[in-house]
Amino acid sequence: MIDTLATALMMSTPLLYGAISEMFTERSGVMNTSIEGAFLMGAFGGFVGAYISGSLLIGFIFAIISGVLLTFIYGIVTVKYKQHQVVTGTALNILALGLATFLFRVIFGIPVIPLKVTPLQTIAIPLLSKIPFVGPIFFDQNLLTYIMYFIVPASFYVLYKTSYGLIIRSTGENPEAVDVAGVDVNRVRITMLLIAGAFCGIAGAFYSLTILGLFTSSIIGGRGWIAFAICFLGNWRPYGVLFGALAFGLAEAIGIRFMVMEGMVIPNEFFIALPYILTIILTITRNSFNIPAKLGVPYNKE
Amino acid sequence: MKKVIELKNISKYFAKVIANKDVSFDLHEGEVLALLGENGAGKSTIMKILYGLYHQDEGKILINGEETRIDSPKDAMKYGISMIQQHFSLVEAHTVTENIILGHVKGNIDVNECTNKIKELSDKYGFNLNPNSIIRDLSVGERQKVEILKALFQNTEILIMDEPTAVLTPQEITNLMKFIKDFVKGGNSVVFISHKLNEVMEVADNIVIMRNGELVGNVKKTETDEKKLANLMVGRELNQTPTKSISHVVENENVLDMTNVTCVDRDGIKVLNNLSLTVRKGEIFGIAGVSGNGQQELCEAISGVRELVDGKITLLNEDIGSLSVYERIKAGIGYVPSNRHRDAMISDMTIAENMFLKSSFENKWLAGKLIDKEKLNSYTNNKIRDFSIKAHGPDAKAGGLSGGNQQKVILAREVDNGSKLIVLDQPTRGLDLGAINHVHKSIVRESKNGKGILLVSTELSEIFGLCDRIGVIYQGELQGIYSPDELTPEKVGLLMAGWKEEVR
Amino acid sequence: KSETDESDGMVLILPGPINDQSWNATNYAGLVAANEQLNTNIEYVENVKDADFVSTFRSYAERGYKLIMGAGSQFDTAANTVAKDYPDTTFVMVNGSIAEYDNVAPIFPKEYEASYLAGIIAGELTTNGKIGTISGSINAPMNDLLDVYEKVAEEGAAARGIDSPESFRANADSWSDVNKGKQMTQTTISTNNVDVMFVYANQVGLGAITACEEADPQVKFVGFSSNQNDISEVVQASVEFDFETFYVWAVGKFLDGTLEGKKVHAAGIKEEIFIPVYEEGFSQEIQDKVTEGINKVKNDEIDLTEYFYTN
Amino acid sequence: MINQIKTKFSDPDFKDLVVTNVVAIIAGILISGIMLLLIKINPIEAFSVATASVMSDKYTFAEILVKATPLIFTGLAFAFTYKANLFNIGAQGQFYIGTIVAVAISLSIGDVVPGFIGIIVVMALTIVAGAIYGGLIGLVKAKKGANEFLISMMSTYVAIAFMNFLLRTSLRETRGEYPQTDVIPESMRLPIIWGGTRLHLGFILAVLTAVTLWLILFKTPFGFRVRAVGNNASAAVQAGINSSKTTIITFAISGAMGALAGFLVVNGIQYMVIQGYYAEVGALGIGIAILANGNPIGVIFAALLFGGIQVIGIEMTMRAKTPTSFTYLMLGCVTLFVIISYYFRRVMKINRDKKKLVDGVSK
Ligand SMILES: Nc1ncnc2c1ncn2[C@@H]1O[C@H](COP(=O)(O)OP(=O)(O)OP(=O)(O)O)[C@@H](O)[C@H]1O
Ligand SMILES: Nc1ncnc2c1ncn2[C@@H]1O[C@H](COP(=O)(O)OP(=O)(O)OP(=O)(O)O)[C@@H](O)[C@H]1O
Ligand SMILES: [Mg+2]
Ligand SMILES: [Mg+2]
Repeated sequence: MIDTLATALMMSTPLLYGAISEMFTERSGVMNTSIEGAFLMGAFGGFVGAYISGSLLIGFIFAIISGVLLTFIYGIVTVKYKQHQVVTGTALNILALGLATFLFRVIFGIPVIPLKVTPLQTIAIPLLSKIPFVGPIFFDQNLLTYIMYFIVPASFYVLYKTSYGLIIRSTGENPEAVDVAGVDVNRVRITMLLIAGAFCGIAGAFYSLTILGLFTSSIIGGRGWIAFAICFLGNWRPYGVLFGALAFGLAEAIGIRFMVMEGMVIPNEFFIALPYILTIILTITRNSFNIPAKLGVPYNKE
Repeated sequence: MKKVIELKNISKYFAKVIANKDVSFDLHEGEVLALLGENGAGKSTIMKILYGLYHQDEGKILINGEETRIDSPKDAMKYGISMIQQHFSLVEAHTVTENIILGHVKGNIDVNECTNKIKELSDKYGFNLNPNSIIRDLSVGERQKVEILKALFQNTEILIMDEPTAVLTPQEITNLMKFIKDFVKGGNSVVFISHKLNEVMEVADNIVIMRNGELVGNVKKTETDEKKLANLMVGRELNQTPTKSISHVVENENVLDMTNVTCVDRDGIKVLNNLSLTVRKGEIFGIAGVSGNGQQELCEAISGVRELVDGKITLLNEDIGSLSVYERIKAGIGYVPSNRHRDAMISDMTIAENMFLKSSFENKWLAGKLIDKEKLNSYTNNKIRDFSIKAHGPDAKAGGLSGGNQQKVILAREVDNGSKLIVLDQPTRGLDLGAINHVHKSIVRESKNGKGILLVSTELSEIFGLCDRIGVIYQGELQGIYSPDELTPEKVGLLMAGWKEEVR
Repeated sequence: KSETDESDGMVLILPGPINDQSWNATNYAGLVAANEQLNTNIEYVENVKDADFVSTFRSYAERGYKLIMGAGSQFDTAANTVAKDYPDTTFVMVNGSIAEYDNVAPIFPKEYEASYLAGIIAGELTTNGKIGTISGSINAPMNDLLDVYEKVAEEGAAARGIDSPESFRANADSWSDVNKGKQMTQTTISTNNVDVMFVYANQVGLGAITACEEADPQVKFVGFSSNQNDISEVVQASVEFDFETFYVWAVGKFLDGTLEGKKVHAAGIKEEIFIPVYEEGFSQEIQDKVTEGINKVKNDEIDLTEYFYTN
Repeated sequence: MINQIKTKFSDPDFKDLVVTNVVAIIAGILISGIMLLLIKINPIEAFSVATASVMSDKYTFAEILVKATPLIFTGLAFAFTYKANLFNIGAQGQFYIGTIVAVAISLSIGDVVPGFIGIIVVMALTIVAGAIYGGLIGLVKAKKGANEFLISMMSTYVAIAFMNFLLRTSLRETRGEYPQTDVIPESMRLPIIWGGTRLHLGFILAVLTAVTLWLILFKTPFGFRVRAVGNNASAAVQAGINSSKTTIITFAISGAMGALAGFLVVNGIQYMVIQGYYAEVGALGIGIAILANGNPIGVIFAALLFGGIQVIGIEMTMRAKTPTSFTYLMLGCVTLFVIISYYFRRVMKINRDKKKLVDGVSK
């Protein structure tokens, strides 16, 4: 039980990084539909960096660079060139898959035994981790999960209590108002995308450098899209996103628990599909939407 | 007087239009400069260039005598220039305060401090705004005030107002004029864009007139009059607005009969309350009132977009209350909605396709199973000619037309759709004199053809000039139905504000 | 028939990348060994998608290749579809079990013999008799090899006096989702208290090894199909499929004409294609038990098919 | 015909479209080709070996058309909603639904019903299934205002799980080894239209479908309404167009296209369902629709291009030992450059218009 919850929390970490970054970009009016590719680039870049340098820190820096590179291209094409976001994302996701797999071959050739790095370890926080029940769940985690605890309140603060947060929110609702107020709309959007690239890079590297310590081309396997969906589920609000990420993390942890239980009556495909079905149901049943009014619409001045 | 801004030989080309050609004029300290011109004359464009939203293709801008590059609104703000856009640029989901401070505060937001500051500012100009209201709950008049406060919040010296009165009530217009006069007293300057001659004559010191992107006049108010301005603006002599006197015979047969109609909005609040009226054949029935009092809902109840919760609507004695929009179109109801961009046309489609929009179900356009393109085009060409729509042909994108011409396209279509009844909601809002004239003539012509016309307008002169009977609407109810000679503008003003005669 | 001069060509078709550190890499190694030892020039094509099986087979057959091998029984259907049109080409499916035509000669490693050895090791390694397995997918050969593994391990544990040993089997339904491999293993360990893991699911196994490493106390992992001892300290022994020998055996049979068609050619411990490999310092006693097992099979002293639950 | 093409080319917009697309495609292939140098493969050699092989062998050449067939349908699936400003990115899921229905029906009626009728029945049922699965997305979009992009994406994952479940249970092959189905009987297979290749009747069907959809979209009142709802739903409602209905029908048609792709794969190419095969057919359909600017006729050509790239990619892996990821690299680069070319086309058009305008003034 405690294990499952701790695992759930750990599993929700990369989802949260991805979803929060998606929330910020979408608040500014752009969907980051290259999110799956950015995750993969992060996982790939992170592994390469860490393997070659032997340092996880450098790995994560590489991951950030790789993610940012992809969202930068995405930003240029969708924000500056104003091309359709879903379509551009599709192209970049295919490209990222080709690129990561191809470059892995270029860099490492055909290794005989699997390449591994030592993954990021958990750090039990003294005292706190000894609290019964709560301790082992919350305070025996890795650094990135600890950072996650702060990301949500920090996002809330930035979004609602700072002038830049106001600009971000306004950019997604009515970019013209932002433009007229003397703020460069496209710059805001591209900035959000670059930050998202960094977050997604870390999220992707979480799989290769924290959970596993290795890289394969199927390592992300749709989890970027889950983060994307969580942003919708969370109704574009920081705490909503937190709830969504935890829900998906929990679903994944419980699903796996069912898979290893013998004599289970429910087919495991059901659990695999469950988060998606849940997203669909919630999207349909929720009656008040907080979707940014100009989400997905490029800003055309002339 | 000192020149603060000099525009020199500015030209601006959009892909398909010359928006400005070789435009030069100056703005002086402490002056109200009116920019007058028809729809599409290039008024907004030249001011957007000054405000840094567009960049000129040719020409230069001098500020305080020095040549200056303005690349973005940020640059413009540095020189104390603010601009209130023709269409509100407010974030509907946010509060008044958030809209006003957007982009103008740094770091953390101290909401209380900002709110107080805005409250002060608002009180100073007698605006009576609650800084914590959400924009989407505000009336258009209030939104206009928010736009003005946005400018004032940044210590503006040069305030550009792009058609600020288009959506205001007479009372609100009077207040705005007063504000402008106060504002320039301190040495500030205002550019006031409009095509309402009376307002221009009231408030301006100097008047710049544009036509087709070019400057056609730059005159002092004291040296001109409305007639001269009108001729400059349109480039030809204007007909008088047609009035009832040159009108027509109203027959005694009811086209439209609404009895005790009640409608509610999303939240279940009554937006039409027990409203009854009749429109007879050949009659122009006017609805006067401050906008937002149920006019749009009234029109939608007739067109079928809005459901009735109670009451009855008949068209030529047939109950249409339960018919769909499509069936009502087929029954002969034409409707020109007030928000034409949103509700009446498809900007990305051609004029011909927009003509086809409401009659796509009709077999007359079919050759076999496919659309008869030739027939549609020749029909559209006729309309372009009849309504003197400025466009290069039926295949021109509707979105590329100026506002007035878009309205003509819609009118041309609805005149044919509305074979029995035409409902017009603010048909001349934002239009220039030439276009207004054209619309008015069309309305009168159609009523002469025996159609019933329901004309909703906030423009009293329009109502008085055209209508056979007038209903005044207030909070979803009719305050009474009058013939024009029973009413004075003062009395209408009172009725619009909610006063009701005791017995009638 | 074909303009190109490739009538002596031989090719191996692989469903995944040759650097997958698993099934495809093993087969690729087999090919390299055959080329070296038999002086052949077998080509390979990697990462062939399910959708392209037929056209890839056909494309080589059309060009007159005399031997077309496919690494995996998923090629069975495609090979038999194409084979009837190209009687001069021999189709050899590794792991295959369908041979409808005279020119189809699947070769089949008796994986259950390998898992028998793995089962012996697991039976000796476990301290609490809780034995965990994860499969990449469920099919008949997989069931067989897991049946043998579990029974043998349980017997071994029982023989060491462990009370009612138990096996826990789970199916990952994936051969590539590393992440899932790790999560499932973690859960198996924590819910069932398993102390020896055995995973036959390619990359999924890599995730499982990570989970065993991170478990506290660490869980032992019996390597399978390739030598996984170097991946982690939790893997002390592996049963390696010696595909080099297997390939040399099969290609050799093909070259000397003894690889008849319409027949499945099975190989196993007797052909020496399953090799136990140990880390330095691994218990000699266990090693001896494994050797004993090998000899039992070689001398036909044991019928492993009796361990199948369903027969 | 030639004159028609000539007059088309005299339209600068059309010329731009062709020229920029060609440049984008070449640029995409070139850039990915350069990457080959990283693994010490000579791209020119690799390409020419592969191309020569495609050209010299009619079977391989026909594979381009074979590969293009399902892609035409998934391309149409996206294009049809795209023109309506809707986004059905669930073609992958609809494709799988199509394969499941096609294989299940083919297997169960294959020996009972005569082939010709059987195939028609299978096709009809696949269309119905796809139309329902796609139409449901339209339904929640229309009635609940749900984001169709998200819903269609999620629906794909649900379809995959559903397919995996069936492949593990009731549809699993008789010998029970792999998550794949049995092979459908010969009588249920679409006839081959080019002897010695795998090219089947489905290709003709795909072309005819594309032409039909083009007629519907641009020449019929219904198609007009579809585009009207897409462009401005509010105006469409005021015009008496039932926008919910139109959205639902549009999605249903789109879903049927996706499912038809599945039908063609099962009854025309693979004769069975294999877990997770054709995993990119949906995403590639999006790229194809974009390359074609949503025009159903253009979809045919774009699908042929993508089919060609895939076949060349396969030949390159076989002949020049390029890794398979190289095909994705090519497809990704080409699609990306095609998308970017939209931007440059627009810039070119604006500049041209401006120039015309300014020239007109100075005259
Ligand atoms: N962003 C744009 N792209 C293309 N054409 C434009 C654009 N903005 C304006 N135009 C065109 O430039 C011309 C001048 O437009 P502008 O908005 O300046 O007119 P205006 O005088 O403000 O008219 P109105 O009274 O209708 O507001 C019009 O023909 C208009 O269609
Ligand atoms: N949690 C919050 N903290 C501070 N301000 C908030 C918070 N939630 C909403 N607001 C502000 O209150 C106003 C109410 O807006 P609205 O009712 O549209 O909120 P919303 O759309 O539900 O929230 P959001 O601002 O997240 O879109 C907004 O301007 C928003 O900035
Ligand atoms: Mg909101
Ligand atoms: Mg204007």
